[in-house]
Amino acid sequence: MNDVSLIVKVVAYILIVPVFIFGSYVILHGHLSPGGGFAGGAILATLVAMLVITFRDDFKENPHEIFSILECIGMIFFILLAFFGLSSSFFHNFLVNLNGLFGKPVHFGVNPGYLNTAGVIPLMNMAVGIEVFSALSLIVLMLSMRYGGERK
Amino acid sequence: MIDIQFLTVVILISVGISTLVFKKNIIKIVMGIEIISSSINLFLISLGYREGSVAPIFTNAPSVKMVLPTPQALTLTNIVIDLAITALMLSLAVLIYNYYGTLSMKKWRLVERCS
Amino acid sequence: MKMARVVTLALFFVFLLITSLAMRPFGKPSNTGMDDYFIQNGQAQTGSNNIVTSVVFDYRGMDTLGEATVLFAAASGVLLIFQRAVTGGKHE
Amino acid sequence: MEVGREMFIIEHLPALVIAIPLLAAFIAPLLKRFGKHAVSVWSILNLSIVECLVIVLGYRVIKDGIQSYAIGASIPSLLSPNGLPVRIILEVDAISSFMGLTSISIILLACIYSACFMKKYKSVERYYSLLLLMAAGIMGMAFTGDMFNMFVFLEVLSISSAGLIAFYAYKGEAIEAAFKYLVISSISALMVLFAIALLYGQYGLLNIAALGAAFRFTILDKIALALLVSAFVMKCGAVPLHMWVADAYGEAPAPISASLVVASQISLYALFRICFTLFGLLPAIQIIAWFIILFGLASMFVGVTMAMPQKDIKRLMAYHAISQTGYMLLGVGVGLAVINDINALNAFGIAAMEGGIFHIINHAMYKGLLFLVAGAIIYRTGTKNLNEMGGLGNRMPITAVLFLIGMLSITGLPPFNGFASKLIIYESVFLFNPILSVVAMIVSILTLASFVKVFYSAFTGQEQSKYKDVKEIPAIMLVPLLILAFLIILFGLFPGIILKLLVKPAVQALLDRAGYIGVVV
Repeated sequence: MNDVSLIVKVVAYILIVPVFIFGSYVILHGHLSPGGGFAGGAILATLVAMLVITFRDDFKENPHEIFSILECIGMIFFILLAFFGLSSSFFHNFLVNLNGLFGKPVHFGVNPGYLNTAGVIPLMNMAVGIEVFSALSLIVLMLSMRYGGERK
Repeated sequence: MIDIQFLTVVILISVGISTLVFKKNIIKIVMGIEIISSSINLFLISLGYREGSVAPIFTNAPSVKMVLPTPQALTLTNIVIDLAITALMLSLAVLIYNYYGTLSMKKWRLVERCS
Repeated sequence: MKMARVVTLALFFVFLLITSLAMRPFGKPSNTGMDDYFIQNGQAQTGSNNIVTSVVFDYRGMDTLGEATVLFAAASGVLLIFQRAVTGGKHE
Repeated sequence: MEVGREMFIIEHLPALVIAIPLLAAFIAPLLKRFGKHAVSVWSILNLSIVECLVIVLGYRVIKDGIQSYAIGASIPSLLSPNGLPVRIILEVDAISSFMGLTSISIILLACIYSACFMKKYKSVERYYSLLLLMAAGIMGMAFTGDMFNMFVFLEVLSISSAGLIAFYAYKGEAIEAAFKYLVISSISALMVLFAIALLYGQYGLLNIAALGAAFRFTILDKIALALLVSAFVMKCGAVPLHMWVADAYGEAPAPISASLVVASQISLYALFRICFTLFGLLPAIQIIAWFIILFGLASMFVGVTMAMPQKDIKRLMAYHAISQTGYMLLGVGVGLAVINDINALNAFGIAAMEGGIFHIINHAMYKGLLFLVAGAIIYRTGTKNLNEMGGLGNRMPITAVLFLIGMLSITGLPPFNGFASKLIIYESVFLFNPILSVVAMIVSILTLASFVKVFYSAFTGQEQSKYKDVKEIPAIMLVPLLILAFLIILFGLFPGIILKLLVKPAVQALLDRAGYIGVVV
């Protein structure tokens, strides 16, 4: 139907890795540089949109199952992080300034930005990144994989 | 003198509402709602600006005088909400085209028929 | 009928124009107590350099939870609609 | 350790009530591999847990005043670190726990009902997940004390109910109804957001109580008030923009119509919160009160007159939902109109508000019952058109009796709960302005007329050949109907208890503006 030429397919293969790295960089550095879970998740979703367009005929059936499970896992991880803070209050940042995982204390003022800071926020960024990535690719898949519903 | 930012917001909102009022095509209605929501995002961001300040990110920041962070957080939330609304509306538009063959609202069956 | 819509739209435009006239000047926010608190204590309390992310995820975490659920609801809505549209809804 | 765990849950109650439906909604789609009915059992279980938590929360609110909870603070009661409410604060007073209790009970009954109603369809995990998200959105809107948070939960509610309205996606009408609903919801949400931006631009605050304290009644506040009132009136289905109500309730599955009634009423609560707490002392509140009264009157009248010629049973009930919303707007609008002079307020203002708010819970119950009964008819006969039904009375006797209870209660006849709240509204509104009360009575009579038509065309009359083998609806679907009918009769026979227990503290909480603001500022 849409004869996607070989060049497009090869370029698509090449592009997968840089876009993935850039997307996860934006997600993981949400607390240091602009961006975060939402922007990074959207970047990764463009990856899926590109793959759907180029390899549309090779899909035997619509792979939305994997994305709906991934979406639920992302959201459950996010709300469980909020529940873990219940020792003091619902959305409490229980990892900050404890020198554990992401616990390095940060003082007021300009600093070059250390990755191991900001307690729960990087974990929440990852959870939201997974959720946004799978929600957007689910929507892209649903809108693009035409089912050919009967026309009245 | 009137601030050019708030004037642009007002013009964009009225453009968005006029597309909603006058257009019959579904995709144009979705575009109208998108215009209104982007103009409200512009309004939120322009409320948060402080003269001579930089973005509120302390990594290698040129100065410590910073812009207000809350409007940016509100705009972040609003952008994702409008993404969700547009996604749902466009998928409804796909199905409406599927059943009625046209995207214009003239052929809708749910008009108030008291027959 | 079209004239009535144009008139109401013009009224709404004037109604909005008043907001842009009456709003405070562009670059000078009036009470910034809350935002200065975020800028001063953002790094110490939440540890993140990006104050907007600390506001989004820590100070106003419920908004982001609500927003992620909005996206989850949209994706579920789209999935629900296309599944029903495909299977034709016969009592399968 | 037992007391520790007990106090632990009690201390985090307001946040748990919103978080548990969300967690359940995210887990629901994963239960597909545990069998076909795992999802419905899971959602019924979670909704009943939330119902118990809301009851405990309501008890605590009535016992020792407003409960507040700062989300994310090191101690839940650390509301404003340096005099300014920095975090999102959940503030639960009597009116929000009243609305929360009403909404969660109706959604729980709708979920029990849809466990059997949805058995025919294959993959319905996402349906239950969206229903739980609707519950979470309503709880969030009821309990939050933050303007922007209320906007976000309004969006969660709108998008999940839009997805549910389009459930019968193989029919073109349901897609239209969902599209219309989504356009109206997103426009009203954008107007709410524009008003929040106006208020934030001036005061730099987002908390309702802090905004209420920092008010200077500038021209921008009046514009923000106008935008907020029009947005929430649009969302609760009152007249000027009620076109979406008939389509949305008519085309959605029956349990969803019942929960949509409650979803519109939570926008009514938001309207009252805006008018009483945020803009309580504004001198222009009289004009707004008169607008609300006129919207109420128009909704009453237009709702009933549009319901007369309807052929589709659910569209007819949808129009009656519009007209009943008019009663609530009339009741509380009268209370708002006389909020400033104390003697008029004590004479009839508080009584009018009690009638309006008592009508909210009554309407939620009998409208829920009527929609579920309509769903039962459609479940058995498969048709929504009144002309094709006939003589179902002797085939489905229990459903007929239940429909009769709902019908008599919506028209406000003595032994049922509709009468209790409508009588209070008639008396108090008559003292304020006799014409309003006369219109309210006429509308009740017209409601009776249109429902008699429904009863005769659906349950009595000559029998249709097609529906010879129609049986009674299964037991699981009957349980919520019987519970609703029992509650209707209970509230009808003993209105005093419900008034004293639930409605009077709610009205006091709504009028007690200083108490609500004092918690935070």
